Amino acid sequence: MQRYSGFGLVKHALSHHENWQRQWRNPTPKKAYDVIIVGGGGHGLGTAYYLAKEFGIRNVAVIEKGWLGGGNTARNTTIVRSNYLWDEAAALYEHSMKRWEGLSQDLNYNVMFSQRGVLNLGHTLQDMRDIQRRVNANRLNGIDGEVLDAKGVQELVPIMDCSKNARYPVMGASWQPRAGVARHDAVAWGYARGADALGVDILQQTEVTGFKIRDGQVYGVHTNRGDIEAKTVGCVAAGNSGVLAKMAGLKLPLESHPLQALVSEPLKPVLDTVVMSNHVHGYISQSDKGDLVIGAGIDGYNGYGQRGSYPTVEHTLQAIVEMFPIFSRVRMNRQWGGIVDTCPDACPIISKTKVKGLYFNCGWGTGGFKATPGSAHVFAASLAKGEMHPLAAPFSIDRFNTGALIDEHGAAGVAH
Amino acid sequence: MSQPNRLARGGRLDRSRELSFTFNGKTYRGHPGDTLASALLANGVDIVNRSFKYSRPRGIVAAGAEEPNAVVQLGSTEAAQVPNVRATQQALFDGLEARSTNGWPNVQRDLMGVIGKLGGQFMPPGFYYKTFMAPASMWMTYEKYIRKSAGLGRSPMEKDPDIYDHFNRHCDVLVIGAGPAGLSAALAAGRSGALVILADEQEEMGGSLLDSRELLDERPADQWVAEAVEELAGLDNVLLLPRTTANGYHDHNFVTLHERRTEHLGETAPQKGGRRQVRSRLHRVRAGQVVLATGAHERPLVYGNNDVPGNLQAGAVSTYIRRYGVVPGNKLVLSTSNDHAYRAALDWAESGREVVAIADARAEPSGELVEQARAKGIRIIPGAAVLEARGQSRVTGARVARVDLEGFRVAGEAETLDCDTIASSGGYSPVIHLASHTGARPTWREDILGFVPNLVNGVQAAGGARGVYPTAEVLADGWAVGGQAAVATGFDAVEASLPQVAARQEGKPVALYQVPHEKPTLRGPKQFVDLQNDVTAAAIEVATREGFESIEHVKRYTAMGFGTDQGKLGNINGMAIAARFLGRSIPEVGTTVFRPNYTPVTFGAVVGRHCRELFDPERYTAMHQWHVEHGAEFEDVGQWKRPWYFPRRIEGRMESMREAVARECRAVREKVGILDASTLGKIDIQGPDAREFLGRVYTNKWAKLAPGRVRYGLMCKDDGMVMDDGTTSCLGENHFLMTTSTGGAAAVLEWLELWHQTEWPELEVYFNSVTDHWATMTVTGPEARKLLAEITDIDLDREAFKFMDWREGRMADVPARVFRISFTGELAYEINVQANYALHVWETLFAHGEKYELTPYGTETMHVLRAEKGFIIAGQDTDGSVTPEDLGMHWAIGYDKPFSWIGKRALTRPDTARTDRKQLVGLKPRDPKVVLEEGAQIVFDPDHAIPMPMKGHVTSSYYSPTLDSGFALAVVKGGQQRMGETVYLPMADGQVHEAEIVSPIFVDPKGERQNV
Amino acid sequence: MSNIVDDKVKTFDTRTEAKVPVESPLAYSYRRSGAPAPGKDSGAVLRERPFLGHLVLRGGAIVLDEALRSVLDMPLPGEPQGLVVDASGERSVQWISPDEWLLIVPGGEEFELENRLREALGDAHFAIANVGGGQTLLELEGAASSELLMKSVIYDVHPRHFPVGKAVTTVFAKTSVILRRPSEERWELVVRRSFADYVYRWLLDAGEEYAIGVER
Amino acid sequence: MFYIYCPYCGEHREEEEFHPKGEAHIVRPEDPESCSDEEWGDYLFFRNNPRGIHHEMWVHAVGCRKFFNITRNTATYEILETYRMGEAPSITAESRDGQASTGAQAETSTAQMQEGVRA
Repeated sequence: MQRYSGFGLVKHALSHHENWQRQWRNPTPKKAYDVIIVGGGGHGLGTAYYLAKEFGIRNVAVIEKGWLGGGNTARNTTIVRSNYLWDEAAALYEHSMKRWEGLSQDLNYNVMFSQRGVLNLGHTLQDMRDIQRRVNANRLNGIDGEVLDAKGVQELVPIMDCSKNARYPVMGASWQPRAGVARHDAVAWGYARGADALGVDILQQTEVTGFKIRDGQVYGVHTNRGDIEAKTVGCVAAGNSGVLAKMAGLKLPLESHPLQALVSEPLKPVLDTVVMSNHVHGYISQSDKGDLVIGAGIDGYNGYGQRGSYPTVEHTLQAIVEMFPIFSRVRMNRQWGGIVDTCPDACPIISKTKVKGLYFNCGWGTGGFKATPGSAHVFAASLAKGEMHPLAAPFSIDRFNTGALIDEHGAAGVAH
Repeated sequence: MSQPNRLARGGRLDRSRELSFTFNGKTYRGHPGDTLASALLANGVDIVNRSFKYSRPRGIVAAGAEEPNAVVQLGSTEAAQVPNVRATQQALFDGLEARSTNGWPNVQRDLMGVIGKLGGQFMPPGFYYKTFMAPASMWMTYEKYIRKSAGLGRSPMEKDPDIYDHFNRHCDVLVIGAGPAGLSAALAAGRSGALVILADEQEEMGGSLLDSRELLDERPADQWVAEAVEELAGLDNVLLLPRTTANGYHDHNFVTLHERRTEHLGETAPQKGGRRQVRSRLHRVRAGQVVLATGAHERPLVYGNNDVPGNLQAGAVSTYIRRYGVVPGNKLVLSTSNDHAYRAALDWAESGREVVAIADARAEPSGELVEQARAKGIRIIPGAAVLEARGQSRVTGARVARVDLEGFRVAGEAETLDCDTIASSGGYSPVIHLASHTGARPTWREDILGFVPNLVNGVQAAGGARGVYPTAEVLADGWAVGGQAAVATGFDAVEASLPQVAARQEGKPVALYQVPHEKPTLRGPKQFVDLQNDVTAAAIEVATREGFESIEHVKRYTAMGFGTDQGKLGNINGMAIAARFLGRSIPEVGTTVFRPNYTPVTFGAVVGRHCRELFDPERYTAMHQWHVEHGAEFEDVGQWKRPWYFPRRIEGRMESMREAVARECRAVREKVGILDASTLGKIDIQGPDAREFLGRVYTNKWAKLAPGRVRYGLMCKDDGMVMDDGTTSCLGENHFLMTTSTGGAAAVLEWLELWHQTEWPELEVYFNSVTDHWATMTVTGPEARKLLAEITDIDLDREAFKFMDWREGRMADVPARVFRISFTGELAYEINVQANYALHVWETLFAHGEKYELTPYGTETMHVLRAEKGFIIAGQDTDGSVTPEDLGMHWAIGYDKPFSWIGKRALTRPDTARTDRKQLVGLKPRDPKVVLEEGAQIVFDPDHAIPMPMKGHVTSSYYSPTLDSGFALAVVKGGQQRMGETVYLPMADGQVHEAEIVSPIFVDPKGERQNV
Repeated sequence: MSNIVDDKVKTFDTRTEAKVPVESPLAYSYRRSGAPAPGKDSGAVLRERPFLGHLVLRGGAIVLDEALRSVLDMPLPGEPQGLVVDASGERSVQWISPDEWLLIVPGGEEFELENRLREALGDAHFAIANVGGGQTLLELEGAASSELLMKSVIYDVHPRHFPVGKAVTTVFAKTSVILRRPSEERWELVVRRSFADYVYRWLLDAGEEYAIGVER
Repeated sequence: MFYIYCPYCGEHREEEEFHPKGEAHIVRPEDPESCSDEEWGDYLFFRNNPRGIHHEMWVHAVGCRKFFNITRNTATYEILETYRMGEAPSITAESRDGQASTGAQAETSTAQMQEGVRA
């Protein structure tokens, strides 16, 4: 792998950039691999990377029906945080946060993880109770965070309307300074480059059309480029997980919903942290390019169309202008949608299935991007050992039958 | 001041009036009818901006929505600032102030440009990803500097003085675009009687006909436009919306139209007749049929230094000359791949300025326009193209050479032509943006070298939007499509009547996107593909070398198409270039998918009137005025404004909340208080199966509740988790009145309907919301009976009107239903009267209440009093993970009811049946002065290292004036078996509070006080 | 005043004949936001018709139709979205859902009417709920009324789609209203009491362009 | 944004008047007590989540307040039919070519499909 550095850049400039290598190969599928990962988004590529790098399993294929990183990895609003309420979720997201903190160096690919902090606003007494509960839990779990009052919020974000005249005045917020944003595409590309360099085959434009299962054990997949065998198959396909599960004769407690986001035209820097509000219902940050990156909740119906309904966009911008009246004359450039696979308890499924060797990592709903390194790592560990990583174990699919749900609707309230 | 490039005649301008405006602080003049762009060109302003990445000087290249460079900041005051206005779409008004969005210290002498020039080589695509990584701790510092160079314009820092609104419209046929196709379609549909909306983004309707050289019915095209517009304006069934952009096409023919109503008049909306006008209006249109008559955008050619000011679109040159009377230079070189662009040279020559040459990429140019150029003696260089522009801040020359298109190489010696303007045209791309907003992928058509839309039911494209270009054909196509749309919505087609247009013979265009150069792309001069984002052909080559092979990857890696112009000029060229590098065809590389918006839309317009005081409804009770007048502080509960507490002025200052609440609590425990409880949900339930239904949706039993009696009920979802609670009264054998929590009212009613409509339709029962019909006032405290006795005819005797009874009678001469239920633990009556009388009853109570020190109290006191009694608030003490058993409410669980009520089955699942679940308990802080923090986490071992095992948390916590101590409700693992044990609450400030687990009932555990 | 038709259902006259102050849902709004007087140039005029009798009828169409004809000499509207107004223009009944109708009568008539309907309906499965205290009727007139409505409701108010005799429940800004067209000139909005101030402020704000006036 | 034919109101209404309520035809088990934990969990949480033809329940919340079902393509968002509670869909994934089964619904759905041209 060609190492990237400032010095390297100068060298390449002098040779007119004619010597840049491919960041990943475009290999022909082999007949068989040790492990197949279905889904070439951040989580899937990350899983392959960690399998190769930390667990010594390099004979791995990542099968992607489109282009790598072209799904939700490319469509989210890039927020990274770990201030979840329940121990199980907090541990998983904090595991991820710790990996984010060295990811650029680990991958030799700058994912631009910007720890500019995230505010979750409270507008009602119950909001504030929930915020206190969550921040107290975070603190005792070793996760950074504090509760701010309205004045503290105003100091952090002077351009926000924190007055009492607002319809739902800001009463305070939780503040996680280590949280922030990252460059979404770079995460997929960085993992792809890293995995490829370690020998992983990334098979783009390859669609899984079925699973090869015998006596309750998976031994490969059918694809539009022929059959590929492996005794361990991990599916990390976000919104398409339900479709894959059906191919394996499985049913999942998932619904795939549209999640919309939008950006303004690029502006000079005006907002240097991430602001989220469950109650007024919107969230916003400003990218390094200057766009205000904005989102809110999912659309209530199932949809694979990578678009949602217009009123959702209206409500989202109403919330943003309510919080930031100065943005009224700013203009919305582009909107788009992703497909998020949501679980009844707003927590993921990282689980074995009834089919031996077939694993699913899905149901991340609106929170998947931030979990990418942690999810990928615990999933890789689970696939490598055939036994669920302790941080993944509580997210077994069995919880929907035993009742041991991990209800994170509070912490996940606004989609992001 | 002179306008050096303004022609003496021509253009659709009001030359009788002059408008004054400033650009970068300098004053210029223009005319009504100008855009800011045409006025800048008229005044000879070459550099309008600096580019995003390389800080190169940039000028105006286009005349419409596709303009990538002339993006300016508008506004003379802070509040009126508008970032990123496209000068080509901004009508000039008197006093307009505009500035470049980039350039320091100014756009003429930009210091960043030096860096761009030197450093440009070090900024290949993706360079961010490849550097700034060491040391890790420095990224936040690097980022600060990177961010500084971000953005185009800037946000205003003051509130918007303008207002916006929405119109919900429905029509049979929506025609988007009022060029030849759109006007024709609107006429066909309009004459048939269909309801038609015709929307056009420009200041004037007419589109390409406004600068056409052609004759319609042997008259200038704009005369036909004027007549068509006049006829349409006279039809009652047609609505014309000029200055209106269709910015988004959504499912099932829902289209958003953004109408700019005042942006041509001033930077803020002027008043009209003393009343405010909206700055812009968003029409939310549901159309039976949509006709996309959006035309086509000209593609520029990609050649060296094609970004130097003076490089323009060929079509834009014609538009500026013919529509605005501006000729943007003196000596023109035209580089084209098609006939149509010859218009630019002809118009230029007819303006009396020099056409140096036309470099035509075709070996043998032919066609009427070509002949006209030849006739004028214009030099045509066949088989050639402009390889490279010369000049820094303005074009000074063009290097032209023969090119081998097949071999992608320069085939002859280049000659440098002296000129100050290069116009280019690489063909036309149908404007298919709207059609692809719902995900429909367009199809590449090799014959027209463009993508045409794939359309869903109910949408049709006409004219240029589907690759039909000759004017006569466009008019006919528009008519046919407009007529079909009317027929599809139930109207009869009318006979066609179209103007005569002479057919014109045109030569076939060739495919040319990137122009070859003597040097390889990576070593030659910069050839810009996306001007706004500084994406070059070389960048696309580097991206493909690095393995970014799909157009989506190329776009993301290079940022192509992510500007405010969304790649209207560059995307197809970019795809063609990527295809060439990859050795594939354009459709193999991918299709181009556009997202809303077509052009950016002001947040304010999307928000409309839903902001400020109208952001969200505020719901008021019938006593709201009284609360306001008596100084209540309000709490938001759902959309309701509820009195939170009523602070009084004492000793010349306002009470604190704690003081006010303590006073209110004491009043209830010692005298009498009154609460406005109108916000509780109330559902009237009638029918012979009402009782059976209640038994199924509540956890507890309802079989034996007699008329005249009231019972508390607990409701679960089928996962066994508590959803809501409230009291339900038996009014008659088949008649019940259910109350719900304030926030749960709508959800509970829908819940009941859900089960009735979907699972148990055979049960004869009806539910009706009567929440707003009744106003509810809770009179509670030891003196409550005495107070009420003064104004009611109801027998209040404790035997005649027992706890958990309800009675009807009069209160202050008003018919009332009174419920003897208590949420405070004190003697309490909930009085319900028709809301229109509520203020009278409330005030009568106060008139009589003085001697009992009747005290109004709010939600905070209500919470303290109920918590002292261990009564839960659903949503505060429960969070969707709490079962009735967890709450210790065994008494409210009818395990032996015959029907397996909602929630029952789930209670025996392995996890819900655990005995160490978090259970509701009381907490008594060891230090009575401590009021525990709500949300504080509970641990058993305060010395445990982090992460500490958390065993529960505080759900409700208050200071109790009755106990003179803090107290709390909490959920604790296995708490019901841990009475008397000590738990610890480690706080953020380092303190660790100690508390004892106690019963959640702190006051009057035997319940004697409410029974007096 | 209380009249138990049978022991199964309890009806209750919530109105008093006593001379006590009574406040319509808009009373607070007038004090808070004022009420601009209609002028010559007013394109829209708003008027509250407070204190009317509002009854929700639930049950099967056939039996309710029969009962209504016998008691009030009015038919139930036969079609969804139907609105029937009696000859006096004082009484109306509209379709709300397949088993729900809204009956609006002059204030004070509703209790007796409810009892008579109950008698006429006998053993049929039905329900009647008095909701008069919980909602109010707003009238809107003037040339700009339909434009004002287009700014406010999502339903198509074009006369081709919304002829006289139609009534719908629909979204009004961020709440809901019942929108009715009893005559060519007039629109009616049935508004929930607790949302009335919001609707009022919305109409004043959206109607400013048309110099909206309020008749009191 | 969808334009939904309410089978009770008999006309198309804007999506904003409706709320989606998840998969249609989820029936509460007749005898919950005899269900295994797995069966109960399936009833509570496990859903079909197809890409393509899907039957889902909606409520005309700001309207007639009736629940009803929609057959919709979750990929194209095309609404193929709406039908009342208690009725069976005439278009299913199996009959996805749009050929309505011979159920009682066939006629109404054709009418609705025609109306769907406007939608």
